[in-house]
Amino acid sequence: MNIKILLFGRLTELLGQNVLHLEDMADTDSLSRFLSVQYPGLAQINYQIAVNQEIIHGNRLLTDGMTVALMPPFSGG
Amino acid sequence: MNIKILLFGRLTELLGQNVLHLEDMADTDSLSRFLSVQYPGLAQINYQIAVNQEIIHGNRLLTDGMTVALMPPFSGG
Amino acid sequence: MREKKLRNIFVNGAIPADTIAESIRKHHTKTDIGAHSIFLGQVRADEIGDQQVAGINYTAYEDLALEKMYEIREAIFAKYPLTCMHIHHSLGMIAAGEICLFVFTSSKHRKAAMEACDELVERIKAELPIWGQEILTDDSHQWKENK
Amino acid sequence: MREKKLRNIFVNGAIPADTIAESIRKHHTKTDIGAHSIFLGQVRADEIGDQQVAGINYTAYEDLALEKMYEIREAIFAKYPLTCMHIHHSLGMIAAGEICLFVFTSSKHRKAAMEACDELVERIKAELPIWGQEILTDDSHQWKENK
Repeated sequence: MNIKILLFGRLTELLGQNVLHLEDMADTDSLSRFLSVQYPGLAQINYQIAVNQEIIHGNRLLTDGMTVALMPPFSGG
Repeated sequence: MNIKILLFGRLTELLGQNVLHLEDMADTDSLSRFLSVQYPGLAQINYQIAVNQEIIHGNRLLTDGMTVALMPPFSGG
Repeated sequence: MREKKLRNIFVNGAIPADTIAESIRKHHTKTDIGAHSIFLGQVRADEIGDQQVAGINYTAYEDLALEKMYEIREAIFAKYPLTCMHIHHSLGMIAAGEICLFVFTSSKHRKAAMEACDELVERIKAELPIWGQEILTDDSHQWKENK
Repeated sequence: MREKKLRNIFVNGAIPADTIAESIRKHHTKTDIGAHSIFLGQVRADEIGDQQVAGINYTAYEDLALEKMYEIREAIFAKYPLTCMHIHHSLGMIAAGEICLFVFTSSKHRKAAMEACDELVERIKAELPIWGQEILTDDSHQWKENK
């Protein structure tokens, strides 16, 4: 099982990369918890999550090959 | 006594000219009445009046050298 | 007392796209601007019976229009925190598809530029002594009326 | 079923004034248009402490942004009687004074173009996954936040 994590904005700085690959993440809540432990600064940052290019609200089950994006507040325009 | 009358929009067509010079017009009401008799179509046209580049409401006394503009509804833009 | 400076807003003929580009380009040095709002009026080829509007011939009471525009400009600058305001209106014959009105406002944040631009367009149409004569494809004409 | 066509809104670098002029010029043949409304976002040289913003480096989640823009475009066309809608957003480094957002709406009568343009700008800023990193004059940076 492989989950691709896309990082944007200030999260690329905090995590030091644009893309992560993780294995054995059951759902998006587990993913968030896992990353908060690895990167303590993450808990202070408000971010939305998209799974396969769709913004989700609440928890979402993950399966092999899914792409998860972690998106801090937008600042386009 | 000479009063200069500026005509605009459809009034230039109705009166067949852009400028009129009239003598002995005591006030703008007299001017309007005089022109309505001369140009019967004028009564059907709604117009504002400016005296010396200021839009007036109601009657205004006229004195030598004044410029009166007769302005049908604006349609700029 | 501040001198009352009337600015000419009238241009003969249509407003070229290049004039608009040039006006935008001039604002690149004004780095306190964050937002520009632009309104362009374009002459429509409306169907009138079995004819079409080929163009609009604009005339104005220019002296009074510039006095009135001065008042409007002052009121809008007093009401909104604008950096810049530019207004151009065509006179003479403007063919269908061409630009006859160019309103350009700039401000630090977007709301001021947008609201000022909208209000300017409304006031220009309602308050400036300008008349449009619609010239039809058979060379007849009718006087335009603003809704 | 109608094909869902995603249009690219992203351009690399600043949006030149000439691109805006060219876009305006292309609409001269659309003689059912009476009004164009344009919004331009320009990068401000804000003061940050004793530094200034030299420019903004924009990145985006492009795939999701184009999906979202498709939704917004459909919603705006459904809500307002528009003739045309064009959106361009910069990616990469945009210097202070340059244009990073170009929103262009056209309609028969002015209200639709103006209101649609305003709503588009609001939705683009709130809903598109785009991030601006403000680069300061000492080469430090901070992440832009939309108000």
